[in-house]
Amino acid sequence: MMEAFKHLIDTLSKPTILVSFTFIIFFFVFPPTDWFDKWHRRLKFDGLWSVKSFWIITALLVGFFVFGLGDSDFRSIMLKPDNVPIAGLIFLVFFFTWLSMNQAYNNDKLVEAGQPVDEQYDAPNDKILVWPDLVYIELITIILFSAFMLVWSIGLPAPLEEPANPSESPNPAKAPWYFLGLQEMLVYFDPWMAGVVLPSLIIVGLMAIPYLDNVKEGSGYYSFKDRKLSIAIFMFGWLVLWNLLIVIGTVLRGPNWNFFGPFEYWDSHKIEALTNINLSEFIYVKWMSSGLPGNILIREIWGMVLVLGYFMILPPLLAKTWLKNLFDRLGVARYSLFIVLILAALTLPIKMYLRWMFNLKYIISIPEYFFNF
Amino acid sequence: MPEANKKKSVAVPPASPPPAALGKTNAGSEVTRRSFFSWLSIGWIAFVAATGGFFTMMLRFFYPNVLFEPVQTFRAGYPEDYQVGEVDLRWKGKYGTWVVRESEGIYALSTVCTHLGCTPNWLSAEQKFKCPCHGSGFRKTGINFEGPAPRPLERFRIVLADDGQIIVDKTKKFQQEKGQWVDPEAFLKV
Amino acid sequence: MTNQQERYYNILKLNKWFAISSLLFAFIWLLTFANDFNRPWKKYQIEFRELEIEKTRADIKVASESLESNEDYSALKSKLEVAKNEVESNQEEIDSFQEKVQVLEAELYAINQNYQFAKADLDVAKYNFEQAQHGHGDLESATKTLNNLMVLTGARKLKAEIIKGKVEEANNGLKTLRQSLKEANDAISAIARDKNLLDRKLVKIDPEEMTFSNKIANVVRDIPVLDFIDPYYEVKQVVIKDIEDDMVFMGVPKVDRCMTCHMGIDKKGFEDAPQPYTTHPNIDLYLGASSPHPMNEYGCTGCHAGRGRGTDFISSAHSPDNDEMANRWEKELGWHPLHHWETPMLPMKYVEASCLKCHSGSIPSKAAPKLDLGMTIVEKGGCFGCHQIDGFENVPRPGPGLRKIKSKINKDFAYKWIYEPRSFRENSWMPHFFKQINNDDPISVKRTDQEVHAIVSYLFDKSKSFKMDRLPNQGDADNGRLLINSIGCLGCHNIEGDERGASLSVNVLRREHGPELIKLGSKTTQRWIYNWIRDPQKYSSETKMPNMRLSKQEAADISAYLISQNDVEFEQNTVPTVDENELNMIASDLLSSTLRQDEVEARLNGMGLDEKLDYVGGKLIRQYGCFSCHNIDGFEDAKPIGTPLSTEGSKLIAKLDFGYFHDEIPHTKWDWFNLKIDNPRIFDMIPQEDDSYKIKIKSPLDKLRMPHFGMNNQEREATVTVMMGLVKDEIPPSKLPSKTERYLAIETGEILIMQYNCKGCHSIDGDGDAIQPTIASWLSEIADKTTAEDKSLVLSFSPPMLDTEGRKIQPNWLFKFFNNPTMIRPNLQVRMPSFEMISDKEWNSLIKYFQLKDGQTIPYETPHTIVKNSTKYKAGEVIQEMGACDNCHFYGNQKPKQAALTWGPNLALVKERLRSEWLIEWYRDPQAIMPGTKMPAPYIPWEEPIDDVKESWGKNVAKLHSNPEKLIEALRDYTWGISGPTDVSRIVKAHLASEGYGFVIEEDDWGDEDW
Amino acid sequence: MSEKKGLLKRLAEGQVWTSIFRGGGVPKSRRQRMMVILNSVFLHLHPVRLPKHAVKLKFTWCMGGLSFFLFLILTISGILLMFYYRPTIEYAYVDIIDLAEQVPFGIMREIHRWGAHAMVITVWLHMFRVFMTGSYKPPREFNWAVGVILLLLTLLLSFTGYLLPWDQLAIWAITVGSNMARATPFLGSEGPGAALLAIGDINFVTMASDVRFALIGGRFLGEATLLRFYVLHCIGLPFIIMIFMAVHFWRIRKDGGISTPM
Repeated sequence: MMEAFKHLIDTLSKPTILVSFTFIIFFFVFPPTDWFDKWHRRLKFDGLWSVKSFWIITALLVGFFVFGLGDSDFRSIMLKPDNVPIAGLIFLVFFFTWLSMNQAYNNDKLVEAGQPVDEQYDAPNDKILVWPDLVYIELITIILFSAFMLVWSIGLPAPLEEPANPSESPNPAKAPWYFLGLQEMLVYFDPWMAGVVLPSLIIVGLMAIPYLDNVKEGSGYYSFKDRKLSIAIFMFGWLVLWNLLIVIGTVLRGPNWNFFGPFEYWDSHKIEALTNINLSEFIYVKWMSSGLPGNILIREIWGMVLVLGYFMILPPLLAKTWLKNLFDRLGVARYSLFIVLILAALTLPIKMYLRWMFNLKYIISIPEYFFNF
Repeated sequence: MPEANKKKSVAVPPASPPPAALGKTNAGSEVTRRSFFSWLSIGWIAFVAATGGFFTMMLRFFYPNVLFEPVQTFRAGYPEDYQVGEVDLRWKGKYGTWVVRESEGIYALSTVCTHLGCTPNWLSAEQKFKCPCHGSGFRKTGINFEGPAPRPLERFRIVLADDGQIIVDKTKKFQQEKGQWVDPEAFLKV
Repeated sequence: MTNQQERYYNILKLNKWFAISSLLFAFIWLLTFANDFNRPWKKYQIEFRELEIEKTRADIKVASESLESNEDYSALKSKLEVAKNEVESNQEEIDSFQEKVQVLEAELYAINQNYQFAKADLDVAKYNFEQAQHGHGDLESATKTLNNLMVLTGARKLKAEIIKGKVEEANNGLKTLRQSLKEANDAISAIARDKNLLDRKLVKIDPEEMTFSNKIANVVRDIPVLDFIDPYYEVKQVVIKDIEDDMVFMGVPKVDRCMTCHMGIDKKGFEDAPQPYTTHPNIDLYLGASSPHPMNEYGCTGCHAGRGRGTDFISSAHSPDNDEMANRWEKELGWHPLHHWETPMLPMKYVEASCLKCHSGSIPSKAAPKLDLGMTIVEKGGCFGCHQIDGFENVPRPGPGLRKIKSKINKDFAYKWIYEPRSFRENSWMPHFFKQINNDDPISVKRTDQEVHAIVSYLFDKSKSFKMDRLPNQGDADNGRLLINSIGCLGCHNIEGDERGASLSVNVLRREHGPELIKLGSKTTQRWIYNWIRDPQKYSSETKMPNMRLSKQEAADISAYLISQNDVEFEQNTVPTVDENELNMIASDLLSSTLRQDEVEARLNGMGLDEKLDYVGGKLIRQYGCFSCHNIDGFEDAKPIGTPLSTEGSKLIAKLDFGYFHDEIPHTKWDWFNLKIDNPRIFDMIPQEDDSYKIKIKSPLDKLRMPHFGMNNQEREATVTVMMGLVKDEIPPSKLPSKTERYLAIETGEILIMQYNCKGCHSIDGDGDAIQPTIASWLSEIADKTTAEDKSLVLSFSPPMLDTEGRKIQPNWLFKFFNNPTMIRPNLQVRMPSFEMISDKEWNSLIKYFQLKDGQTIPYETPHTIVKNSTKYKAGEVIQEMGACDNCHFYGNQKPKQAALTWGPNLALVKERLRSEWLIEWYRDPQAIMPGTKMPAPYIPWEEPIDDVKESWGKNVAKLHSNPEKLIEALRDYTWGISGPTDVSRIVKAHLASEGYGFVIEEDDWGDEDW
Repeated sequence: MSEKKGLLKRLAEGQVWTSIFRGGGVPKSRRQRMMVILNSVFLHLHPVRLPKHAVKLKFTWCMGGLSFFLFLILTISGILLMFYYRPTIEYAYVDIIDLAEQVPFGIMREIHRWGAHAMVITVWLHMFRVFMTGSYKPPREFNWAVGVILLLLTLLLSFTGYLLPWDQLAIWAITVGSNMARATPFLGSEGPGAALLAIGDINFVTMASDVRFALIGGRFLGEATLLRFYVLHCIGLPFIIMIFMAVHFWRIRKDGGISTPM
């Protein structure tokens, strides 16, 4: 029974299943549009942010961890000193997501009812003096937090492995946990994308948020209804593309960067078939049965057309059709930036599925110039 | 206080009214405007250039003129020193490299097994590299054909120096499964 | 009017100032970049590049000229043309082949990929199968998948192989069509390889030969800021992890950048280039990749010292060889000594010092002759007696023991000798303590006169008596002279009072192993000499003088000769009288170091004159350290009095007191050492403007007391070289010569050989045989001048060369011989002395030395056996007969046929003395083993027709005829079988007495008819 | 009791006290409560008055404040660690061992390491909170951008510190991380387009001249890398992050304090 459950979890946490499940369910949990919102309510996902749900989910999470820690494989992964913050992160992210969404839904209800939001106050009469209230709670927070840090430090010794040995790499060699999302992307992208371009886009994208999100409402208080689209997109990036990938990269990736379930032994002999091929091979070898052309440009023209089309033709097309409203609201400049960022972010799930479904390695493959996409 | 007063008393406004602020032209005469504009632009151009100099210096500072890294390239003698068809073991211990001479040319194989990093042995009778740890076998070309090794041995960059000696550069590796063995530097034609 | 804009300055003016200051700032930045870019070493690299281009061009010219004149080359060229045409005519066929290959390869690519993928899946299936068997997963389905994939993979592999075969076939077709072209091309590139390499090199370094884009790159790569990417001009360095620079209490890996400017140092072909581009003068020994000291592993400053990290002439701490060089450097290069760096570069004249760091056990005398000389001087001069030097712990004291001095000399001689040894014997190693710069003023002289009296008095008082035998007769001085010249005394002694000549060498010093044997008439008595040479051990058990096994008559003759000369001038020197007052002063000075004044007086009053003399003498012997070189009773355990020198080369220069001479000599360690040895007392002095000196205020006992050895410039340089080599550098074992058994044996052996002066008589590996010139002059006396000029003849009368001794001699015989030398070469007058003081252990070390040096690792071997009635033995008999070995060699007590001049060793000795393998080697080519030997290679008739051989050499030789090696073995076996008495000394003596050597024989000794 | 009270009071009204704490005494009146904030260089970071939700933990989560507090903890513990840690490949690792084995309160290392991890999390959560309350909206757009830079700097600080123990965990994490820099387009030796930056036979972007080299000070991770990361970790990045923090705090105040519903 226990074994079967563990096996089930192992199976469910396979990237294909886990990620697909998340993708499907995600926009019903955080509906970006009214249509999704309709289903959101119909599927009772709005109940997620109630106090009762909080306790249930917390109990499930705690239960899972308590159950998991009984398993030696799970324990050896989760209790690795540097992985402990991730366990904390899982709880904290859930807690604060719930906390913010709970307040947002409450405020939404208040707005709907024509009442002021929770944070609303009557300036300047409702203002309070900083001394002593704020200073005092800050002091108390600092004291408690310092105490917490000391406990953590006493309870968990910092890791120190063997002395550095440049000729003996551990398997797997992992980056610090907060970069494991990027490392996970390496499975689907070349380093120049996963390590340079995408991180840069993340920084640029984050900095661009205030300029892209020109909805006036929802400033200074928790709310969801008026900011559905921006919150859904942000949540997708933050929860799925960032935190989920970190968890996968840390907990579910073992020797040779092979996938291992949380209750699975990290067997360094495990083999995964590397049967990936490039788009150009699909076209020239599989379909046309002629060899690969010697000329790089001819060889990769299809991929280039595809990628250029994705980034150059799709945006105006979408602006005319699907995203007409958005385009009207944002204007050309904002829309262009927005759509490029979104499309870039979407390349990750797209490439994931191309890999899973067609064993596609690269759309454009020019290893001669280190240019693989 | 007295100082401030003094300043005030000296502060006689110039004959022609000065422009209001840096970088913005005032509605003055054409002559003033032009001279102002050119001095200011020269100033800014020179200032930007100088600041550029500073940042260039900072950048250049990060690239030292000599490196103290262990040598990763070594001279492996002349192509004639190697017998056609033989696996040469003389650089195995010192540089972790097998040099193999074929009739067409020479290549340098890494002595690190692609399974778990042990050092295989060359068995000339069987014409194969055999790893003592887990029994992986590699052909003379470095291609794996038995045992658990997941991929062929790596090859190092191998080129000819000015004086005709072979130079093996371990910083650059070529992996067969990535199709890198066709690289001209992975195989020295003789 | 109020200032509405609240302004003070005119903004236009500020703009102007802003522009000016910014321009200035930008300009200064340019200067900063220029300053960083302008490095002192760049101009050398630029110049060297031009040199290299020039050289490469010249080399190319030579190479292409030789190619042009090479007939094969032109033939190949036309062959290539033919091949090209042939290939062109087959173009259509080639095209069709290529098309075919292309199609096939495309197919192969796809099929191969399929195969690879199936195989990858198979691997996974295998893993899953194993996992299933281990209990993880469904075994049944895993097995099924595995089996399916196995079939699939096999099928695909087969398919791929078929296509591969086709591709190969097509490719072979192509190859055949192009075969001739490829062959021609290969042949041409093989023949023109050197030139092609040179061409390629030139293209890389010569901008004129570069393509346009490379020309641009050539400029761009070295412009400021971008010059980090791949500069042509760059700081070059070697890092040597295990040789460390001393950073006080810790080491830092050595980094040498010398080759940044000395760019040609490890490249052959720049031998004649000017500095700093010159090739290292000994690139096969140093720097070369295959030399024992490759540049990458040893660097430069490990030997040359200096500041290896320096990239500038001054900052790398160059040191000039002399003043002239220093002046030139100052003028041309702005040189000045680099302060704040303890190890400046060694001047070239001292550079051999560094060899000592690693090779102290066994000085490579050929590579470091000066250091070798210096070490010999340190040993002969006895520096190690007063100054502790590592490695000299077991070397015996260099001066004669003085325990029985009374019987040897009288007090007058002793006084005069101690006062001024060189006045009696010009090149004595006994140094001068008196009449030195700090004690030759009248007051000091008055004092030192009495000091010497006291020392002599002490020595004679302590002296034991020596019971001497009577002389049998007066002796024949003339015969004595001949004996000295012939029996080997001159291997260790000089007798003529010769000048050493312009250039001193270790070999010259070997003949100063013992004292010069002149003017003994002024020194001692004939009786003492007689007794001494008869048995040196009897007089002094510590002496290094061996026993020559002289007969009574011989000893009498020699002593008669030695006593016959005296030094009238020296004898006429007067000895001042004993002055008790002066003695009292000296004694009270000595006493007051431990006693109060009243106690001193009391003690003095209680002593008689002799007591005072003895007391003062004893104290002064301690003060001057006489016991360091001489064995004197009462000083057996005295400690050395001088500064220990074991790490003198690493001494901080601040610890050397330049006194008032800091402006007189360069501020370097070597100049200080040199001056100190040249004039040991100089630092007591204050130099005056007129080149005279005034003395510092010092009490007599505080004055500097190191004695003066009277060394010439060459000796001083050699000695300073040793001192600069006595450093405390820690050398890792990886950089030291590996301490193999052979190395250690050679090290020990060489010390013994030096200690007992073996090379005074013997030559080993081209070094030694110091006695040879005197043998020549002796020959010219007993024969004639032409005889003395015949090198091989001189060689045959010289002590044997010991080059292959280890391979040659059976160790047991050698050991027996060492303990009891017997006659081997009957014609020799030179005798192997009996070294009675050498212990068995030392003899063993020497035997081991010879054996291991020759690669003879085992001391005991199965003896060679022969069968007397075998074909081989019988053949050998014929060969020796035809070779007439008995012309020169004794067969037991059977005398050789020819005159004594050509006599060789008794062949009855062969069996017990020689190793059979060596004998073969020797018979094959004696000249290869002992160049210049009189021994001819035995004639072996293997090239003659078999019938002739059968006829004139008999059937046994004919049987072995085809194999020269067997014939030589035959001779060896016969020789092995020769028996008889081995000691033929009586016969020889009688023969020489009656017939002499027979020097008159001028014709070919070997009789033409036999050969 | 009265004696004691009097003493405290006298102290609080004495010259020394009042010279240090302007105003002196326990702030009671509204004016005093305002002055105590205005008069303190540290408390002056805060405004005098606030909307009431700004003191509600439910609203602020206190993540910004904790991030800053963690920065202070990390600065202090980091400075202390510097007394025992030598950034050389000979000593780095053994010094870390000694922190655990013999240095008094070697727990400083744990505080520093876990503090660093905690700070990464608090900064993320701070950003999350700011996003969820829409506090990046005008006029706070620029301060949000500054915040993103602070987030980046926090990650870089943590990343550079990760190498310093010089153990297997450290060098391989940094190897994996820094290898990505090698793939920077045009500027990394294995980045797309780098091969195009060449004239003739000279390649301008090589292992010894690309961005990764500038970061790790060599072609391979080694002594120079350790020193570079140490300097960046202890001086370079803290210097930069403090500048941005100053701007961040300044702009909070200038942009109208904590965000409020319009």
